Amino acid sequence: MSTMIMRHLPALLIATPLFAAFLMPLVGAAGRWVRTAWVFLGAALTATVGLLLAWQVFTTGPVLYVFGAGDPTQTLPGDAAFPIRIMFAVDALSALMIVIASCSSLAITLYSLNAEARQSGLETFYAMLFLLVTGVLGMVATGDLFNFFVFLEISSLAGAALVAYRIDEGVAVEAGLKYALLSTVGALAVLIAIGILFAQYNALNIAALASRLQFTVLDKVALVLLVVPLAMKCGAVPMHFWTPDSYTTAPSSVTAFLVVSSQASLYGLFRILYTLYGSLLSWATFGWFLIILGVLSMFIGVTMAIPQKDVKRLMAYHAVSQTGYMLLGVGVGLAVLGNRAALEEFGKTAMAGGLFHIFNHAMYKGLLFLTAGAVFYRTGTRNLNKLGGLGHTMPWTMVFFMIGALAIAGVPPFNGFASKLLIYESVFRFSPFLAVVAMVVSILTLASFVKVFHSMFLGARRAEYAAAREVPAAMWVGMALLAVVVMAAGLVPRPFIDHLITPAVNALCDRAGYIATIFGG
Amino acid sequence: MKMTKIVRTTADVFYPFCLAFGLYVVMHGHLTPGGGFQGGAVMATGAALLIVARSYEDITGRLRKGVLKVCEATGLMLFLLAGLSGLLKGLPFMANWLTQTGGWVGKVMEFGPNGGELATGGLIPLLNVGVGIEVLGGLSIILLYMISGTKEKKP
Amino acid sequence: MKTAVLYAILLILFGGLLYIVTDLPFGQPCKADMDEYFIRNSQTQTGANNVVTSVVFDFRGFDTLGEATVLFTAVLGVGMMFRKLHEGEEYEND
Amino acid sequence: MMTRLLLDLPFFTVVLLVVIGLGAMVLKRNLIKILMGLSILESAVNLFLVAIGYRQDGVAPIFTNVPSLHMVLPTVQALTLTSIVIGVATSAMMLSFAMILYKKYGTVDARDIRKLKG
Repeated sequence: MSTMIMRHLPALLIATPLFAAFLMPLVGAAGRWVRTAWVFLGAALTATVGLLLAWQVFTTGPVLYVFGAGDPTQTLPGDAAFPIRIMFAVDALSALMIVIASCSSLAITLYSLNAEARQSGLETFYAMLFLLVTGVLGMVATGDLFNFFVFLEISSLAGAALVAYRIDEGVAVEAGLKYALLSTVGALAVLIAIGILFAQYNALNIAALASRLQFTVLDKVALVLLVVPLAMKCGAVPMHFWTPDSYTTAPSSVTAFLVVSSQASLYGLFRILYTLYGSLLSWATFGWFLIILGVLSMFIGVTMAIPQKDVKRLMAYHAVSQTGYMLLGVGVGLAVLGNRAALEEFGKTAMAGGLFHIFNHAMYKGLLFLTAGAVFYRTGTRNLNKLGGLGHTMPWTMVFFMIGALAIAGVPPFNGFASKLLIYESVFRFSPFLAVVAMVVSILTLASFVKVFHSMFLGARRAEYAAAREVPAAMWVGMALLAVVVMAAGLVPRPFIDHLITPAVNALCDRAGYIATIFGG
Repeated sequence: MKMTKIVRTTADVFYPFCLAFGLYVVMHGHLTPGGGFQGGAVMATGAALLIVARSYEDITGRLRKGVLKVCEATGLMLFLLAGLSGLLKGLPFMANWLTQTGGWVGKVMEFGPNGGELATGGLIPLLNVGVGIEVLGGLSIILLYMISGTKEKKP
Repeated sequence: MKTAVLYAILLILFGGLLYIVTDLPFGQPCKADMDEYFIRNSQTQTGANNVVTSVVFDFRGFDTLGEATVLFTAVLGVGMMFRKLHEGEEYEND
Repeated sequence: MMTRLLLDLPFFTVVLLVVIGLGAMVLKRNLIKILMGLSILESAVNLFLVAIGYRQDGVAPIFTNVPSLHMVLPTVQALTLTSIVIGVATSAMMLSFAMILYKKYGTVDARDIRKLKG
């Protein structure tokens, strides 16, 4: 039994949350406690399967899973030299993303058990949450380009519906419509690119396409059509305008997972650039493309964040700004990918910083959004001018917020510092100016969060929030889970870097290795 | 808004035919053009016909959201469980382990044109039925919800 | 003024796409090995006469599960939009 | 050039539909018209996918009483099927969003529905 489960982990990774989601509308009719138990069970099982799969990848190497073949690891059919079926190709980079999605989905689901309990249509809400998790897990695990598109659509649609969940005012629906429109247009561009690639090479598998690619004019068009929508979905600056709206109006638990979903798009972007096109690209051009995107996101995100009055809107702009760090780190790596000496000297460190920042950002930004949700849960407002004095009544929330805020600002014992340090020191050797920009943005982030902390938690106790007390247990557990990860990755970053990040960096650089895994080299 | 009696009667008469034709398209998905999605959409057309011909209040008695939701979930579960059934045989997810085995859905096929044999395809007809039920339920629910949203309150 | 610029952009897009698309020959796919495999083996491996169905439900069956899930998501989303709110269920949006 | 365009007529149509769809999306202010533009764009993509799989004088890839074995490519048709269903799903959801917006704001003009800033 256990060997069978271990053998079919990639299939269970998708089947478990889907099973939970499909039965949710029926189970939801059976009463509140049954529903809660079902949600908890589904989330716990999904996270377990995800972590087991990641553990398998990190101990035994890339896991391949071919859907519908005679044997799940038989990538090529007996009588043809190319893959014909859909397959999951879970290498170390995918495993890193799966770890992020699993941890964060478990914490968020626990949190939402209390946080959303007062709302209507809960079985739909939880089914959608499971579908969003499914979409993200599928996006990061798949090795097939069209399958990637399908999961992208699942995550976009579920995300849009969840953004529009609070329909009473119409503002949420507006943000949801905006998100859905942009995602659909982006997904259609991706589909055209898939069509162009298929027309020339008659393949849909990423490895098969990568081995056949010749970089004609049409391939360049396809590259643009793949990169631009994914950069938009991850919230990089010239196309970031949907992020503040969606992140603000969505319920807080959903916002925390939308961050992970936009990072799955970031994963797609890196996969396309490094694995699909890889050595055909001119490194410097695309490296600088990512770097400029990153610097713009960092700087514009933080300057837009500072004057905001709505705490979630402020955090949303900070999310844009932090995405810039990831793009900067990985972009520096891409820019020197052709230069072996520079790659070993600082390129890989920069990429490690970028990827570690993805992990850290999902944890601390999730935590920050959850604390914002907790404050909203007890006070009913997100307006910084109205809030104040909550430190007296909600001490734990204050502690969690402080952990998240110090982490995002890159203050030493927290995880944000660990990844930002890697980025600073490696980027400095590439271009000192960029490192200085990164540090300045970090200082501005700190200033902004000090202001938020001050106006939310400090000051005299306010009469209108006298009834506010500490959040219920499940919300506390959800936030504590993320806070523990933030602290752990900050206090002892070495094991995280050695066992999670470095394999992922090596997997990302090794295009030939990825192709050879599937073609049985 | 209610249509005239002629329209309502015609819709009632055509409704079973829509369902029957949709079922035909679903069942012959592996032989002729069509399949679960197309057949399901044809069946949902029957529901659309009823909805157009009658008012929303009249129709809720015949098309119940609860029943349609069960339809949808059943179809999806059928699909998912059929996919998972391969795991028990040691095959991967979505493996078509019933085909070419000589059973009642697995008549052995050779390459080349033929007249079409219903008892082929292994899991494919089962998956078609699952998707057909799901699409029937899903599209009808969407229509019902949208009609309920357009319903105007009498002043 | 803004409209004129948009029209100009659309015209340029039209010309550019037309230029790009002439690289793709119509009626003669550049390469068809995977599809030849499907046509050759659909009957012997999946038993289905309809090659498209055999691709949709067998060779790429996992995509179809995803597609059914998308439809399910949309149904839930529509249901979510038209749900009845609880008494006094409202949120501040300022 | 002209003969090339005539030979490539389906691709020409695809480009035309893409431009019409995008044009409707950026030039129109009515939400329903924007969604119609999106639908046209979807149709363009579906047409593109089917068109790249066409082979001169090919028949549909179905073996039931087939006259010849020179068949068009089946994979793209399967992809189109998937993309059509996804298109139906997204349209349904976005139309319901538009209906709710109309209920809340009393208009479907995109200029009047800008409660969100930035």
